[in-house]
Amino acid sequence: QSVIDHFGVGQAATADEVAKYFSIPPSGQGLPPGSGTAKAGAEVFANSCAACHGDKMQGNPAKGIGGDRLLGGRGSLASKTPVKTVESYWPYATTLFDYVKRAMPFSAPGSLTDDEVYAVVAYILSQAKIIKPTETMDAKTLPKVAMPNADGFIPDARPEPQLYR
Amino acid sequence: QSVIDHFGVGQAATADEVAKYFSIPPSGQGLPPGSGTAKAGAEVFANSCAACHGDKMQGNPAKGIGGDRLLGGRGSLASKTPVKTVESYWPYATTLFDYVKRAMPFSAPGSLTDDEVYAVVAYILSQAKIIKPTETMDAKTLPKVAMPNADGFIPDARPEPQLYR
Amino acid sequence: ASRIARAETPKAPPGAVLYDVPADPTKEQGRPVADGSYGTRSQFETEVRMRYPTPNENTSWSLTPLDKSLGNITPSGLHFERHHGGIPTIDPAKHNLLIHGMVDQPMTFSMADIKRLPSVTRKHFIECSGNGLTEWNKPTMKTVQGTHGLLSTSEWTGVQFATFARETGLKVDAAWVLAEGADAAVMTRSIPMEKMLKDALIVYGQNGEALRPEQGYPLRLLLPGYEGNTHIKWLRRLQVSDKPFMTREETSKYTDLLGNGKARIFSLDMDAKSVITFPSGDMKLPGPGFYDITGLAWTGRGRIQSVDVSVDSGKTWYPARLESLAEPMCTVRFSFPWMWDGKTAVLQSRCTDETGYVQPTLKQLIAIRGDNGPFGSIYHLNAIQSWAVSEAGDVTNVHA
Amino acid sequence: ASRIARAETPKAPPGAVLYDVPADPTKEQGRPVADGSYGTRSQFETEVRMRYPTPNENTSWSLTPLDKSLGNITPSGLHFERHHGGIPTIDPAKHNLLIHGMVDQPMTFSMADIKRLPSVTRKHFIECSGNGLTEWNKPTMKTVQGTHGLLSTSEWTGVQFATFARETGLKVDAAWVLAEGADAAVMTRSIPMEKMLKDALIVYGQNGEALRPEQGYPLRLLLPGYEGNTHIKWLRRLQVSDKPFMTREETSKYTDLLGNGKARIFSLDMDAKSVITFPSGDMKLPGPGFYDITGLAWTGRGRIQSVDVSVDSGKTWYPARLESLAEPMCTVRFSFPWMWDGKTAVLQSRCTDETGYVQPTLKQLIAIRGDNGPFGSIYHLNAIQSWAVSEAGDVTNVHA
Ligand code: HEC
Ligand code: HEC
Ligand SMILES: [Ca+2]
Ligand SMILES: [Ca+2]
Ligand SMILES: [Ca+2]
Ligand SMILES: [Ca+2]
Ligand SMILES: [Ca+2]
Ligand SMILES: [Ca+2]
Ligand SMILES: [Co+2]
Ligand SMILES: [Co+2]
Repeated sequence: QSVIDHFGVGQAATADEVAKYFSIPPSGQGLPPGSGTAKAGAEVFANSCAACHGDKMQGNPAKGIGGDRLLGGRGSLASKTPVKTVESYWPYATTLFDYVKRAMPFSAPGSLTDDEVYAVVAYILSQAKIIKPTETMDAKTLPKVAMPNADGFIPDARPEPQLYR
Repeated sequence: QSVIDHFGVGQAATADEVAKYFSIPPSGQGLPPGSGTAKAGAEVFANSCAACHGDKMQGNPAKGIGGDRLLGGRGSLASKTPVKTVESYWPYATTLFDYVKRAMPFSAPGSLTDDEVYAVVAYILSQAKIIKPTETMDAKTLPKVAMPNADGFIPDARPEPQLYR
Repeated sequence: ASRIARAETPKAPPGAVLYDVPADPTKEQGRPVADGSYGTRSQFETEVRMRYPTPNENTSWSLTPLDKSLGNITPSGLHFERHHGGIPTIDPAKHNLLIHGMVDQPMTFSMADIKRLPSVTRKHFIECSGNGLTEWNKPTMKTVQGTHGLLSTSEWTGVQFATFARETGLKVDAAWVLAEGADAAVMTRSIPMEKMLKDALIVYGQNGEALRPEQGYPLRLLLPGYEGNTHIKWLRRLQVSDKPFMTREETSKYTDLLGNGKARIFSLDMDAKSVITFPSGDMKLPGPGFYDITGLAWTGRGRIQSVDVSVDSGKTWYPARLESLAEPMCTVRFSFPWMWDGKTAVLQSRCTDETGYVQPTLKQLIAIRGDNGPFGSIYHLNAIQSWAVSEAGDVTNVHA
Repeated sequence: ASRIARAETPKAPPGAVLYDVPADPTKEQGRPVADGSYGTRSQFETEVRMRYPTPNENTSWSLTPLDKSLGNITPSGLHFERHHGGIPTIDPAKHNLLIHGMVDQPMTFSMADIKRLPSVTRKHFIECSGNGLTEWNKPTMKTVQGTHGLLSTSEWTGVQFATFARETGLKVDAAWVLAEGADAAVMTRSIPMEKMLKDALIVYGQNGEALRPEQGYPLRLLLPGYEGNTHIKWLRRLQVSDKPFMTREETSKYTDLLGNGKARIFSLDMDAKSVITFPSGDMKLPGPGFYDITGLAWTGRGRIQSVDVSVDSGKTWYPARLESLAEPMCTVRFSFPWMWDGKTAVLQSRCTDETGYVQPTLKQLIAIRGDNGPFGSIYHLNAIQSWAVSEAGDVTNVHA
């Protein structure tokens, strides 16, 4: 492997090392085992999320908190005051799993079990009326969730041709 | 005066303002009134200089001091261990006046009267056997002092032609 | 308890140390040369970064005092910040970069490994794509620090991504790279492989020394001309892939919701932009006379070609001087000599980059993207900035 | 008295602040974004300026840690120092520049006045002409900080002397300018008018902010390519004259006493010079393999044209890569890929500037100037530097 070892620095990474990390694309590749339902998720949310995002996921702009609103805003995107939430704006449910697992709860990021993440994701999606309250979220079902704004994104049209000299 | 006032910033400086400063070239232009002799200078030196430059002007390399040697070294300049002092190296006596008045005594720069500066300069030059112990140093006599190494300086010959590719 | 009034102890500004000020500094010795020192700025210099008052201080930003900026480089201590989980403290001896995914050989590089690789040094700006987000509807921030302070320029030192790619090999379908930070946000962004191979740098140096903690110590991604959020700080991992990952930061945030309800995704390049930093908002001109108008121009798409200045609200434009040869994806300082007659004036700058793109007016931007800023269109506000000068010499932020 | 042993409190390195290091920075919030901050370097970075142990700390110098240098710019906190009367603390509100002598109108400029004039920003090195003075007879200092650390590079911002000259006018015979500092040494040097009108700057900015106190806050003279002592710090006065003043610093000091007993006076330009900063003295190479040799090259006479590197003590030379377009009177970083076979080696760099001048060997210098260094020939040692690498990987300063 003369190309790889050209400079001779760095170590081959083992599968174990790589397995410590995750990032979940829309295909769901890399979603961990485990599952959760809205019911279980309601409890996770109440315990670990509601303080910052509000008990109705309405957000909490209080000093020291500043948790985003997670629900509502459907149909507002083309208005002058669009409301962008998980419900109204996010194109992929996999992003919700990935983000909650990596960065939430804000005060103790990465502290939830995979079951808890599946559960709270199920709860948010069900409160958003994107899935039924009874659906189980796991590595198979999550990538199939159809988000309301899935078709809302378009490629960057910049540089805008009108703006050339 | 459209050229001077082009940007319109800055103030015309008065003669009084300018008179606060000095820098004495070999012509002696700007030397202040006053005078001094080696005799008076011996006392100035003992009181204000000897602690750092040594009672025989031999220098004092002690920690916290580091005063230069001021005497000796004549004839050493072309050797492998040249000794550069006021006596052996300095081309102009006016420089001695200018420097002592601006920067010495190191611990209280600018604290000497012009008479004291003339006097200590006279003392150093007389100890260096450059002037007679009886000569008075003032704005007229100082620029005429012939320093031993007055002809010792040549223009910069760099860049040295040997060193081109 | 003692009730004796005490004079308030004077405090040195951040980054400075307080020393006595002698009546005449030529008459007494100054401070000695210290052994083992790392210098500080003068106690008379007071400009600082200003935090934008987000509710949560750990996901917040601070702005560079561009009104006080000189030349081109931003002092590292005043580089703008945007953190989503605070500033982590990372021991470089324990920090590694993992490169895996669609590569021939997944590899880990220690900081020592990375520093053994051939390095390059390049001067680039970083601009947050949210720079100016408060200015969509009406002039909001008072100073240029507030309107444009999410912009800083540094000399960056590090290793080209291409060098790492040669070490690990790339699979034929490799088209995107996910970069991940080691902060509490475990920040992730997907970057097109084309960009990564063109000019992406994995940097450990900033302005001649190690990266500052706020800029990602010990390692960050540097993507010349890309929006700031993509320059992943505290970089620990690069995952090569055939598709983007659609992370929260590249879907929920950093997309541009247009008036029609559709949002532009992967709007990565920062468009050409310029701003006058002197005179600028909240300053006061002492009176009619000469003023050297000066500011910065930059573009994410190459080099700045030219800058024009108007003192009459865009009715007439004159070319400004460029202070130095414009470097790619780097700020360049411009200046314009102005003899103020004491009447009201509106000062503007407008740049053109080497692609021929001309910095737009806010009206032009809104005509294209819609009138929903800053709720929909938050990012990429690169409109011409206007500063009004009153007859009294007061300079204010206006939409003109 | 208490005799209880106390654990030593860990101390942050100069320029850093100590923070707790979390076991996993992704699992807890980092430091919040502060309002009103001026950042500090990482607590894991330790390089500092080293004072040369002169007896008197007020007339002394400190050297830049070039072994740790990255890229081109020197962090302002690590810029080398040379003071003859300590570092004065000067209130800029009370500081003026007086220009008088052979001018049409003597004038005083406040700092505010000076900042209103058109400014320029240019990147230049400053090198003390005493840089390397310990190295004439035998290798003396262990590290490149010791042998070459009186060299630093900054982006300087200020006003061209020519701008002031236009304001004050110059008499026809004006041929020299005396510059005077406001420190305890009231430092003075005479500068040829030709240089002053060509590219002299009166600078108040360094690397994007105000000059640092050690570099002359609030004002210094910047003479691109001239020996460091002439760049008068704490500048307060410029006196225009027809002849030089023959000050102590330009006669007793900063003249070059040749072997024949004659001394060159006004030897102002710094000649072309280069040095390998990695690997350099006192480092240890962990073992055979790839090393990216890197260093800096500079010349006071224009731009660096090329740099060559030798790993066999000058028997064979190969061209090095130049990191960036060489700027006039500015350092440029070079690099050279080296696959070390584990045998002894001697590393050298040699630069050529755009005038065709080639950096000499110490032998060549001594042949011209004589064998009296450092007693006679103290200054302007720009010879090729050699670093020996032992089989064990130890790098040492040698004369080769
Ligand atoms: C201590 C406060 C706090 C807690 C507890 C918390 N969050 Fe958050 N959350 C935040 C903040 C602050 C942000 C914005 C982060 C940023 O700026 O990057 C956020 C962002 C989010 C977002 C992204 C919103 C968007 O539109 O981009 C989601 C989704 C989310 N949180 C879900 C959760 C869930 C689920 C939990 C519990 C498991 C949780 N949060 C617990 C404060 C909190
Ligand atoms: C507290 C110590 C101290 C005292 C007192 C002092 N000096 Fe000095 N002197 C020094 C030091 C240190 C230097 C070197 C300064 C520098 O490095 O620029 C020096 C330099 C000089 C030089 C220049 C020597 C050369 O070869 O360049 C002269 C001349 C001199 N002193 C004369 C005097 C006289 C005359 C007095 C008394 C009126 C005096 N000094 C008092 C410490 C002192
Ligand atoms: Ca290897
Ligand atoms: Ca005037
Ligand atoms: Ca300042
Ligand atoms: Ca609007
Ligand atoms: Ca370091
Ligand atoms: Ca010798
Ligand atoms: Co964007
Ligand atoms: Co010289």
